[in-house]
Amino acid sequence: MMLQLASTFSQLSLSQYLVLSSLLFVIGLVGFLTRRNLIVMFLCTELMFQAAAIAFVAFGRYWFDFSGQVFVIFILTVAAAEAALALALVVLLYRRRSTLNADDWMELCE
Amino acid sequence: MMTSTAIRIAELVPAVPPVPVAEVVEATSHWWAGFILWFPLISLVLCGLCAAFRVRSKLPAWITIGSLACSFVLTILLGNAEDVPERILLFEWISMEWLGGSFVANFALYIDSLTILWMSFVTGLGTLIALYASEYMEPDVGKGYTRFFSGVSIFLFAMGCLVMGDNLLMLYLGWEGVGFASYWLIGYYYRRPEAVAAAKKAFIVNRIGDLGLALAVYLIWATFGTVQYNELMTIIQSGDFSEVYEGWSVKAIPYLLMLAAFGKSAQLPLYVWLPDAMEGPTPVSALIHAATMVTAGIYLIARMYPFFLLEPASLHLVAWVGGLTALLAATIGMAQYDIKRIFAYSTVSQLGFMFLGLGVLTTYGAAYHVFTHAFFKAVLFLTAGAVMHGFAGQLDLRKLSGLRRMKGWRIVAWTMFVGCICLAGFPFTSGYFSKDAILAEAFVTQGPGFQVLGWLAIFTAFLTAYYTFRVWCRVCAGPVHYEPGDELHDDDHHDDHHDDHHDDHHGEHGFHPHAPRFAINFVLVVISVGALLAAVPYFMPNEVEGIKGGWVADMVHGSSAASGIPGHPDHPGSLSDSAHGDGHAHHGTILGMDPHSAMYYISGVVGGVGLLLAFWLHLWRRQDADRLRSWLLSRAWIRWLPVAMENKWYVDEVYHALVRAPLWLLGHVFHAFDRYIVDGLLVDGTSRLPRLLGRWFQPLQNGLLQSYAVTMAGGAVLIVLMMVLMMQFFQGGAVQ
Amino acid sequence: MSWLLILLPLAGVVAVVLSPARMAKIVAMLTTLVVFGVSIAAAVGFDGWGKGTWGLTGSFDWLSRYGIEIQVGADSVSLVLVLLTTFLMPLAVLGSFTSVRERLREYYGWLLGLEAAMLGVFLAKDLVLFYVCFEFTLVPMFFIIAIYGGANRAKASVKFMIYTFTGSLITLAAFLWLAWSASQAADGAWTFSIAALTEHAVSGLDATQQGWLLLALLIGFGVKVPIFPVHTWLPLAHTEAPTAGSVILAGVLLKLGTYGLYRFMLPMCPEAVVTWAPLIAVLAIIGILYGALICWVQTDVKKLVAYSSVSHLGFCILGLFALNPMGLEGSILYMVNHGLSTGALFFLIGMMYERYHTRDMNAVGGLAGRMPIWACFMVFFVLASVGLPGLNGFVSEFLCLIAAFAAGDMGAYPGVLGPWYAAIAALGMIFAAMYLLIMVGRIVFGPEKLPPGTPDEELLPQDLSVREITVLVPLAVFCIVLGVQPWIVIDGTSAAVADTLAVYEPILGQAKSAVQGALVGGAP
Amino acid sequence: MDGLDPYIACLAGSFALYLLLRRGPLVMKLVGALLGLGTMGWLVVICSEVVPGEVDPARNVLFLVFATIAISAAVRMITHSRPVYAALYFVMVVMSSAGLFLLMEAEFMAFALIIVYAGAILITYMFVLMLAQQASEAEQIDEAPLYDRFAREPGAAVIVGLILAGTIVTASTTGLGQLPPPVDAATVNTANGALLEQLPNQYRDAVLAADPDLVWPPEGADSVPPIQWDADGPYVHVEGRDVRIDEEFMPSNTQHVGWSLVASFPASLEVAGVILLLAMFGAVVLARRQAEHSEDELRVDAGLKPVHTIEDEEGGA
Repeated sequence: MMLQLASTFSQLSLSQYLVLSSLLFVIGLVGFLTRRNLIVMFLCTELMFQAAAIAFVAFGRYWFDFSGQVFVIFILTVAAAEAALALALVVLLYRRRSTLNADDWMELCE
Repeated sequence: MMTSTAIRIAELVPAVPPVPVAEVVEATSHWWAGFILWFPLISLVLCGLCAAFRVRSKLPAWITIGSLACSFVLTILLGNAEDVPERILLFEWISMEWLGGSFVANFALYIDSLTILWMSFVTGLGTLIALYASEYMEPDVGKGYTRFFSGVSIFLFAMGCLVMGDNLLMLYLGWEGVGFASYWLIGYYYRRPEAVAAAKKAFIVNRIGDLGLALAVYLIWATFGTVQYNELMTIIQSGDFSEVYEGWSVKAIPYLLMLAAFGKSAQLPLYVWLPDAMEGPTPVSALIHAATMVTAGIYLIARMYPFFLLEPASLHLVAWVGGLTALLAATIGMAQYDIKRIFAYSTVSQLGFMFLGLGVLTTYGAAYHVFTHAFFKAVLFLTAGAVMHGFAGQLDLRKLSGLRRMKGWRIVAWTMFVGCICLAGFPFTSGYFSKDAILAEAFVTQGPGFQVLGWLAIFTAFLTAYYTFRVWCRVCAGPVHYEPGDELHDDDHHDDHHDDHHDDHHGEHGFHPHAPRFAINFVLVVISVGALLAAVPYFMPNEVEGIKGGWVADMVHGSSAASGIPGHPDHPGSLSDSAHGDGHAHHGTILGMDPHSAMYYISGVVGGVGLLLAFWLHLWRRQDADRLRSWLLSRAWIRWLPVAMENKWYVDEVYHALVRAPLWLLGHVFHAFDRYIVDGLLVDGTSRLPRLLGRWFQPLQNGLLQSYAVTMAGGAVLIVLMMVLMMQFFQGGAVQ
Repeated sequence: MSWLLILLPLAGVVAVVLSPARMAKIVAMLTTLVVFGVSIAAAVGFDGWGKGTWGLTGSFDWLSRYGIEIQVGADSVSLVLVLLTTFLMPLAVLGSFTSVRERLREYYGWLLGLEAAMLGVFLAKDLVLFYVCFEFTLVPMFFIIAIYGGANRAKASVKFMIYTFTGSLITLAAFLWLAWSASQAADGAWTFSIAALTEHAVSGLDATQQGWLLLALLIGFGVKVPIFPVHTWLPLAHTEAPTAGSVILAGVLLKLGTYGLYRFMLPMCPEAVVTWAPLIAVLAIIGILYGALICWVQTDVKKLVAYSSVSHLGFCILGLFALNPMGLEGSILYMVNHGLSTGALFFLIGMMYERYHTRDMNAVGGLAGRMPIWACFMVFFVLASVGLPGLNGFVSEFLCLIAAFAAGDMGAYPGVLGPWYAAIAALGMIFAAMYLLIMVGRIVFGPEKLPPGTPDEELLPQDLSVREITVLVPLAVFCIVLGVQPWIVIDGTSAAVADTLAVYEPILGQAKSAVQGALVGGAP
Repeated sequence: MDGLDPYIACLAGSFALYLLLRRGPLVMKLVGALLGLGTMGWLVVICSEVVPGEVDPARNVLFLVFATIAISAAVRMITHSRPVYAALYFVMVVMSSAGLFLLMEAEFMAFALIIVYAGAILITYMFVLMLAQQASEAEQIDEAPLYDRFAREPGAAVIVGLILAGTIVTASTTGLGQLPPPVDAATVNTANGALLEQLPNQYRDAVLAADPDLVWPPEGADSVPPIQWDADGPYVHVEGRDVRIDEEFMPSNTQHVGWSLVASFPASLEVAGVILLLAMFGAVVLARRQAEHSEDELRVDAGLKPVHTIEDEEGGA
């Protein structure tokens, strides 16, 4: 018998979650590459984090290994830290140019 | 002293065990000889301290005079010591040994009679001239005074190393050292561009000679495996060297040494620096550029005489270069107006005589002429200096006259007279005997065209007498008349307020020449007496049998130059190949007489005629000189002669066009080449290749954040794809 | 002790970075002095003087799987260069007290880091440490030039970096190939020890392989030296670097190249060296004359001295490839002497620049009256550089030339050069006198000329301060000491040099002693 | 043809995404949306065809619902022209993934996600968005800025995404055959028991709840007796008899996570704390410097004298 787990978690379930995760990740990536708004770009990275988190949890569930969830905690940490710093930088940039358009920052060109 | 030096030294060397030579022949009884060198060095250090503490008195002069006097006394003491030659090790300098060879060049002294002869007049005249300079340089007290005397100290130290050194490297040290001292002192009035240029020229031209010396040292070491005199002479004696470098090195050595000697002693083609060197203070001209340093070339050849005897053709060249230089310089000297320059050209000319002497196989004659010349030329320069000092830098002989009759100037006038008759070779003066020793030998020794050379030399002697007395008659005799000069050595005075005695001869109303005071007069008298007495050694009996020429000949005989003394058993007698080895069998004659006795008459007459010509043209009927000059200038066929003479035969210009300008141009060409070809084309061109490559990818670097992101993500994704595909292909069994 | 020498400057970097900005120079000064003291102690305690042995060794495993064991140690030659480095560093720090005014901590930090790297190069006994330090010297120097340099510093620093880096990458390739080849020979056992690789290179490589090795080493080290066609980074870098940077660049960094040639090329590929030495010597001679003639037409004093390095180091190379004891000794002495005299010249030019803000000979001149002490030092070091006997430059130049002269089929030494090489190179002596005296004649002597815009009379710059004199006096003292007592270096390194040359004996044969055998007393 | 199915599905999905992203008529977007939904369905089919295993139908329905919401919200997030809406859609993604976490019995993470992500981080984003959009939205109140309305180079991005999606989807469907099978009950039980042994209080409560008379922990024993399993469930052999333990005392999911966090990753936990602290410092420093600067700029703009005078700077330079 299986205690504490309401249902089984087969390879099929895992693959479903993984496909979902990869789709979310790809959507996040495409969003990052296509949106010009700096903040939305960061949101897209958060989306990619989210996708990774789902994959982590799914694998953790598959193997009954809670490191997966622990890593999600770390993902949350990094996401929070990133949000704090990145948003501060965005604010900084916005003050200079009054725009959130990533294409307006071309000084790295040569 | 019947045996040659080399053999004597060989006896001192034990056959076994083979220990480094420096430790073998080491004399300790005269350890104090090193102080002949150390005293000038101490003086240099003390002068430096004076400069550091800003001493505003004549202290540096007295320090220098004192230490030079000590050196002189030590030299005399050393000369009286019996057991010369000897070697005294001071400290190790460059000393290397390895399997199969060694290079030893220590800071050691080699004392023989030639050394003593040279050092005695170097230190003696050095002391006296320093005393003279203590007054002469008076206006510069507190400014350049210490600089001047430290320069003198450096010079004496370097000259000591040159003369007393035990090996060629030591000689080289002194050689360059005197060159530097000369540079330092010529450029003493560093505010004047001419002085700086002259100093630079002197150093660089001398460097060309130094190159010869350096190459000679390399070659000597490579050939003989040593640079120490005693070992070299031993090897030459043994004759065991002919195979190295297929024999050509032994033939090449004398020519390289000659180049060095010609540079230092201002001979063709390297004499050009000496006249310009007169930009320095006059005591410097007297000490360095007349009496001592410029004779270093003579010393070098005398010291290395055995090398020259191995290649007789080199001595022909020495003789001819010396003779031609003498003539050329005399012709230029005739046409100059600046007293110091006239004396400078006469120095070049007299040095030419000395080389002639070396070339015609009389080291004795050359050395004797060096000795006498040191005195009388020093007197001449010092009197010129006194005049310059008193007349605010006036040196143009057309603007000075009748010094003899002016109060306070009599000593100057008559000491200059003494110098002039010696230089002119007037009978029974010192210059007469020393010059005759050379001239006669030119007729005695057989060599290519030596007869002609002899006659040329006699003609030069006539010119010498003429231009010497031209100066004296113009400056010292005749009616009193003078114009002040532009005060050469006081360039930096205008910003000084305390120089009160100086202001009065700058005054607009009336110029008062200020006559020399005690120190200058004293030194002038002492040296001119010395110049007269320099004839005395000629009459001293010879200690060595079979040679003539008195004390100086004895001194030369005790050294490696001994085989250049007529009458010495090793003297080749003749340099022409046919007569080689036959001794005096082909003794030349002049007008059917023995050359030596004939020369007394010829030379006396020539000197007298030249003197009379000078008196006629420049004292009794000065207008005739002007008339002669305008006559010469108005005749097209002869006009080039005086013009060329006055312009020093355009030698400087020729050098400029042939050497300096091409090199300068080459420098610019190289610079452009470096900048545009090496750096521009090759280096930057190479670096442009990656840049071109980069241009293909440049559109990616558009500065747009997201296009970088696309690239990056695309790259990463491709890598992932590749990995997955590889896993599928290589571990295909696991995939359904 | 070696570790201490390398780590102390690094500790100094930390200390400098942590200290307040105004204390940075003091901390840096103390650090460099302590390092100098330690190096003196190391030299005193070193027992390899006059012997070919290594001392001050130490090691730790890094990547033992690939035989990468960091080994340090010094033989007499490297210790001499260590001493030169540690001696110049305090002076460089002291010399930049007033010339560098901003980003002090960074500046002194880079200087100390540079010192650590340079000492690492000289103290390395294995290729990895050597190469890492060799490359790491570029980084601090790059920043020193790029941040504190002159007007054209950006170009200069980039060129310096890329040029030397490219060269040494080729050397790295050669090193790796050599290590690989050694591991093949030893059945897969890797080692990077210099001694082991040298042994392998001599015994395990044929002449062609040695030739390729030589070429790769020549490119890397030749750029650093620099040898003639690859020298163009040097004038630019020297000119644009700040004073202390130029001093270190000329004093030590160039010596990394010659040291590399001595340490690697000579012992590793003897057969190839014998084949190619004439060519390298020709390049050196071209460098001597070409550099000298270019110096002649310079108007920028600093550039002139920079080009003079090209010229001077030609003598050094010539001495190395004479392949005999005198040449090698002369070359080692030359490394030291060039560091002293050219370093001092850069200091002096820096001092002038600090006062008049120009280095143009046409704009400034006749400073002797205004700055007599400076003028004295200038003349002194110019003479040392020209090679006046009695000062240091002469001995080394002389030994290099005479060694090249005597090395040849007919000469006293077996060798591949000969009289003509030395005779033509010796022309460089004349040219050196020409360009340096022209420089002295214009900026030191002659009528006084100040650059336009120089402030009023009262504000005019003064003569050297006590601090500046303190910088110059030790250099001058060592110039004299090495001029009259060169045996300090010669005797100390003679055995090491003999060891280095031992591999050449089978190829070239022994020194001819025919003439020397006839020496006085029947000699050895 | 089987191996290529996932790729083709991804191609279709990518095309759908492209249609949604590009500027075009509404119809095409509708087509895209439908195509996308279809693709999702196809992918589910592919999964069930290719991957072995059973799924609980009820849970599967819930999964499909949450997954559809998540993906739709995500797509809407990257296509919506108003950043605020995008953020709100992201909240929706977070919510639905929390639901998915619940389906995977990761209750703690589900709620942590809602609290931290939706509650904290997203709110920060909203703040910044409002701060930043203020000025521009005052001018064009109902028009988003141009750069928000159009995707840039959707083609390239979608191609990149296509390759990635194809790769990962293929790997996560066909590639799972290489994985070991899922955990069996015994392993889970052992893990649960092992954790319970580490929790003394809970263990005691569990034992005493079954048999209040027992002396616990047993006297004279160095360690607590291990939990054993038989067909009826866990029991402990103590004082010569078996004591059954109620399953409600078995460690919960949250306890597992907590234990894992502090027992297996203590250092990482510390580092995470430091990262957060530094991020806070960083944000403060960045914001502070900017505030000073802008204050001066504002003053200069307003014609006032700046606090940090320009003369200072000139004097310094």
